[in-house]
Amino acid sequence: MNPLLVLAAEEPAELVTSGFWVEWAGLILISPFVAFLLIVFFGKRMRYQGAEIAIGALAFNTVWATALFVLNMTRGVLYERTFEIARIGFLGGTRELVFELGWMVDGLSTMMYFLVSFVGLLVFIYAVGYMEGDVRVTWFFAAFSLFAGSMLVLVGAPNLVELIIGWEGVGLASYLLIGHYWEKKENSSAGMKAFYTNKLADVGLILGAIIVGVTLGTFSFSELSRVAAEGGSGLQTVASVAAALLFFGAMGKSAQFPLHIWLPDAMAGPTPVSALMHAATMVTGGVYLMARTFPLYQNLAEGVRPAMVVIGAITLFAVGLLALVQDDIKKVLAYSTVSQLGYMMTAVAAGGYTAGLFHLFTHAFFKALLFLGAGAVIHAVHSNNMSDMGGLRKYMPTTYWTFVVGSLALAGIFPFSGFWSKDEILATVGYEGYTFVMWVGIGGAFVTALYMMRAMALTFGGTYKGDGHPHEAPKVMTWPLIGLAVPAAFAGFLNIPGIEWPGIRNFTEWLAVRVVPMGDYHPKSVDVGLAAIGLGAALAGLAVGWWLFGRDASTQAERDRLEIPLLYPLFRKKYYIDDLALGLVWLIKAPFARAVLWINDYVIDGIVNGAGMLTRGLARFVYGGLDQRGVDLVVNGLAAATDAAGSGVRRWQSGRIQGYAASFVGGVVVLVLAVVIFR
Amino acid sequence: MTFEVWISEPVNWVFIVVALAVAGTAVKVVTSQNVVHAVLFLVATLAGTAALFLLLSAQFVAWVLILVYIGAVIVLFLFGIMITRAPTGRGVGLDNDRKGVALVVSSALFAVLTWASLSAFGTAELVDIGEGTPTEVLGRALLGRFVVPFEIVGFVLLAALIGGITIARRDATPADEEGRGG
Amino acid sequence: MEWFDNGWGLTLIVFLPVVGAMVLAAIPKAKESAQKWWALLVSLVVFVLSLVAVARFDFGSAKEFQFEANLPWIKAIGSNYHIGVDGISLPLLVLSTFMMVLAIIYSWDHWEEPRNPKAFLMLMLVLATGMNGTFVALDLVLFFIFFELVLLPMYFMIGIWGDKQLRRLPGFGREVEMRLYAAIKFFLFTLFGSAFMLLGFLALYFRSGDFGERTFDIPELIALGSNGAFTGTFAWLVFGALFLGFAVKVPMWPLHTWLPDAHTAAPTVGSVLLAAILLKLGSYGFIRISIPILPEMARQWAPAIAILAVIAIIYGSLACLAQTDMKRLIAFSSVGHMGFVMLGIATLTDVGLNASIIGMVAHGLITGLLFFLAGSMSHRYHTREMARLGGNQKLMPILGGILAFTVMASLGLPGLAGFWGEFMALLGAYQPLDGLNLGVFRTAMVIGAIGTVLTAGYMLWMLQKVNLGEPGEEWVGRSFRDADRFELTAWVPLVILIVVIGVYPKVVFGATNDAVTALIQTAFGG
Amino acid sequence: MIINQFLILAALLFSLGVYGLLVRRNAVMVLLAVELMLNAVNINLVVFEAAIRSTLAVGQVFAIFVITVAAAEVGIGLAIVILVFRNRKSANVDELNLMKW
Repeated sequence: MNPLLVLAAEEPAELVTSGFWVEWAGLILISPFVAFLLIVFFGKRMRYQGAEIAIGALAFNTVWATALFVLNMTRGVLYERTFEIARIGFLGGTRELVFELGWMVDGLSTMMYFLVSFVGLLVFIYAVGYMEGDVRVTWFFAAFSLFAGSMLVLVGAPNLVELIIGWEGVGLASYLLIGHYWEKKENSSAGMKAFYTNKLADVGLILGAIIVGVTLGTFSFSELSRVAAEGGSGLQTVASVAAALLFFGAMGKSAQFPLHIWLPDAMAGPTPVSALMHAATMVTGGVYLMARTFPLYQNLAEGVRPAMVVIGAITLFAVGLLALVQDDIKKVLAYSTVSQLGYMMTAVAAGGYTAGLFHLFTHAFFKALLFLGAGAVIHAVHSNNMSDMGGLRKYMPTTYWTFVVGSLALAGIFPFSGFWSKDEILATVGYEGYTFVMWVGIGGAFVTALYMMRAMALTFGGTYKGDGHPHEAPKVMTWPLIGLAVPAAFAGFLNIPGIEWPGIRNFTEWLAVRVVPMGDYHPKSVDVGLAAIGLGAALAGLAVGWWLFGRDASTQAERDRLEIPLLYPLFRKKYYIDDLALGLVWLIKAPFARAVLWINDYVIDGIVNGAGMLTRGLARFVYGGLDQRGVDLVVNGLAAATDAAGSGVRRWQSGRIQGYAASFVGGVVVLVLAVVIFR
Repeated sequence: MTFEVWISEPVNWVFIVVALAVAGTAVKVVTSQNVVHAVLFLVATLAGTAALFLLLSAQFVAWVLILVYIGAVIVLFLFGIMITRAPTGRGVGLDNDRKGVALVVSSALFAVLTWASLSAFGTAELVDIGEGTPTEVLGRALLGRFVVPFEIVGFVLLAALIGGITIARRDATPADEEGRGG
Repeated sequence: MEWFDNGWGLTLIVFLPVVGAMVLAAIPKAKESAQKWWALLVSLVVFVLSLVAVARFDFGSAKEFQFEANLPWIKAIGSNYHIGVDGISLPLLVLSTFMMVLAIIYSWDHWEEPRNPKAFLMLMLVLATGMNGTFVALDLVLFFIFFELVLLPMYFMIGIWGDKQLRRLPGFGREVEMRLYAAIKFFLFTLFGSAFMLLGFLALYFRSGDFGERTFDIPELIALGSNGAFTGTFAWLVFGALFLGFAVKVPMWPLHTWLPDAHTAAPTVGSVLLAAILLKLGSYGFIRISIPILPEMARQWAPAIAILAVIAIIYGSLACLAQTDMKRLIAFSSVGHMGFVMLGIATLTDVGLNASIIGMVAHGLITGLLFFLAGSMSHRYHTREMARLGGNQKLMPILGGILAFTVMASLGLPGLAGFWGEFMALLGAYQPLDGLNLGVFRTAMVIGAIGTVLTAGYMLWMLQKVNLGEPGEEWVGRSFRDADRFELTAWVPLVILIVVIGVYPKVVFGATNDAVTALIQTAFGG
Repeated sequence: MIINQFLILAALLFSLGVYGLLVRRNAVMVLLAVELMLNAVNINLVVFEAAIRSTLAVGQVFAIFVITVAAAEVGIGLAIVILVFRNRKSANVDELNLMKW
């Protein structure tokens, strides 16, 4: 057993540090990989083309993860098991660097195990319906299993190296699944864009890991936490560098501004992929990493935290605005995801370990729910565009109601889960002294509510504008929606400040089960004033949204195209406040949001593309100009010189034997003379 | 030994005559523009060489030279000339146009060789040549101490014989068959 | 097994192939399958022998040479027939024998024109002797002979069975047939380098006379070198000479230009062996000879090597991005990958050297497999132009799948073999040997890490061009044979090994670590 | 008699042989020149034997060997010349430039 665990003995006797469930927990890391292999080799021959294997593996994982989750709820679990995979000499053999694989079970990873397994299971079941008749169902489930496995490795990793393996594994799965329809070039390009952006960020992760590994002599999170908790004297500088690099890595995976650009494009993948990977789990990997290495930021690298908060704040607000002008429903949700990741990152960066993770937890449910709902709609109308939807409320009641639950949760409406988690973030950020950022967060809540209202209104409200007759999704798709709607609605009650549920403690305490205390802030009671402001912002967003898009079905389409000049005089006549609001909305929506979108598409994307083009150009220059002409010219020049010399000598090489014989005899004479003379 | 002493020995008069003949005919061997003449001059050169061997009391080698070379090899050459239809008349360009180079090289070689001989042996005399080597000694040497090289040389001759036949044999080609048929 | 341990085992591993080649010469030309079976049998026996070597290897003392033989050979110059393996050469030896088996299986019914299996197999077996011999040689003369022996078969492979395409090259007045150009370029480049290398060897030999008997023996020279025998300008020049010899073979920027041509022009099996084994001879030479014998000079040269290595990483990647020819792209990728290997060596730490060895093994497996795949594809499509390819995944799902896997391995995906070499080379560069310039190495680390992004860039770009999308017009309606049984027999073991090493790198480090640590301690005093 | 009188004569013959070797176009003539050179060698061998008088008459024995090998050489040489002549319709060595790249 890990001696470090002694440190965590604040809760004596209760803590589960051994036993079947934790000692064999590694199985849940392995089972999806086994499923992957089975599907690849046998999937095609099976009734559901391999989906049953994937679902079986995830069901197994869900059972196991739930068991761990319940154990953690009631008593807390803390366990770590590693197997050495390499041991190499270091610093001339005076030290050793040990590489290990294994798994850890503590509050944080238990929560993640549960989240990945449970949401994953529902999404997998949903996908059976969604992917029916797809070109490669088998491969889809294989790659999806690969993702689930990699994600579990990521969250179960007891050290940075294993985390990197899982990290890039999910990146690979993301690449494969975004480019699932690789016959079309834009899809495979979207996959590549995701991979490149993440790979760029991984430079930070890998270098950060290297610095940690070299400095501490181990990659273990427990050791890192312990050293950080002790204050690691003299390590501040190196810790700050490492922390900044690790954060850069997290920015890529968790789509933080300005590295968020890949996520909207990633919607090219099938919708279940977007739901599980690009909303609920994979993109939270960066937040998870920040949480896992939280003591480093909390105790050693305080210097980088303000920068992290600022980036998180920009992400949550500026990127969230973009959702307002999207027609593709999945892109609305994608920008929304980026924005919510910004909340989580801001919270963790500001010191709100619990707050950020709580939002991660609730967000996983409601965002997966929203994506699956959007998927059901897309499945019904065969289009991603909201301009082809409308009025679906009456055709698809289950989808509609669950979508509403998800939207309200996302918007942060009391008493849905998003309200509680967002409120805790705002409270924590405010408490840590980032008052401005707190207000940005409140503004973000407003925007969130606004675009969700718009999405709901354009999709379900009004009249149907597409072709054919939409119909409710099959049961295999609606059941997972309901399964997600329940936690999306009620998960927030798990962590109401000041309320202790009998027997199971609350979320804050579950997450506090780590080898060292996190020392983060969690509010002791609900700050009613702040909660009211947050809720008000969200409600305002909803109201504005309703007023703009939902109010009148007939003019909805025009207004969404923002024919502001026509509307503007009308508003001024009615309410001056309305005029002001509309001006604000216009300001936000037309010049500002579009400018942000423009910056997004032209400047940031432009820089990426430009860098790509520049690289291509540079590559062409290096290859064509330097390599083929320069270096090769020297080489070929040498060859040519030799050639010329050869041509000169060649006259001697007449091919006539007698010429050779003459040279030979002459040579003998010369040699004899030489010997004689120089003797 | 002075020149006077040397010239006073009658055997050296004989040498001078033979040597002049050998050298003269050898020059003709490499300069004659008539192929058959060149071969016949070589016969003369070889005969002169045989005479020199007799001067040195190497009777057996001398006779071998005459028998093998003049008797067999020269005949072979004549056959070769006839088969290859080498130009037998005069002035048909039997030599190439690099005589100058060849002359320089061979003169230089001659100079070097002569200089080497002179500086190595000076005026060392051949003393007591006597009756020469009896054939018995040669026979014992060949079949005693040198029996293995002797056998190998025999084998080489055999191989050359077979090789010569194989190389020079005309394989029956389709064209030949045709020619014969027609 | 007494006989195995006292030198016969390694001797058989080295010389059995060439004996096999002689026997092969006696098999009539018409009996093709007999030739193939014989070649396969010989290579399999050699491979099994190398596995026996692994089984009997005492990993507890991996730093010592085992299965040694040391017999007088050329007495006049004190050169001995001294062979043996330690933890550093063992993985490379096994890699070499293993790849040879796969190459022979693959070539079973993949013969390039002009078809002549007998000659080709004979060359391959001779090549095997050269490669195995280089890895076990512990005498500079012996090393040099094996090192050069490798050249000949490869020269003929490229020159005879290579790419017959005509190309106009800068500096040439007329169009050149690629195989001739490449073969000659390969030969000349390597010979140029090894001429200097030989000079270096001779210089060491003569200088060793100052400290006793003159010797070519590597362990003895190492002992001398670590006691500071070779210093000053002399040693600097010797290191430079050895550097030239090995750097050409690696190849390091800017001595790499033979590589893309040779790899591209070579027949498939030739490219595979070239990439998988031949390139390693150079980096192995650095580890076995240059560093331990001339440690002080290694310290002086290390920053330069590191700089060249990162230039190679970036440069190779950029060059790859500009390629239109798939095989050439893979060839250029070797420049970058070997850059990581050299970066690891340049750090002069145990981490770095371990990284370079696992990098060599991984590059051998991965790039070897990539060349197999590229060869099979150009065999079927009769083109290597990426602009014309596309949709390969659709036309040949199994082959395409393996290609995608290999591409992922090649770009250093964690959990596959390629990751460890890159990761640990960077790790070594963060903390190089004491006294080396930290600034240079840490900059190298950052640039190298950015290089991994570029690597991903061109690899995925290639995958997209070749594997994804719809098949081009010209392939529509044509049916292609997916990977056949010979190809799969050759590839699947590689795939499995790539995963195994990726997940459990101890299969390599277990052998190398002790040896590397001991090497560093002897050379730099711990 | 002194040794050198024979040696210089042999040197002369050898040089003449070399000259012939270099200038003759016809392959048969070249072989003829080679015979001249071999003959010069034979003279040397016999003279040295006469000078040192070895018990085994080594010089003469080797002269005989040389004569024998020369005979074999002529046989093979002429066979080759005939073969070449048959294939190229010429026995001129300066037209045989296969060694030229």
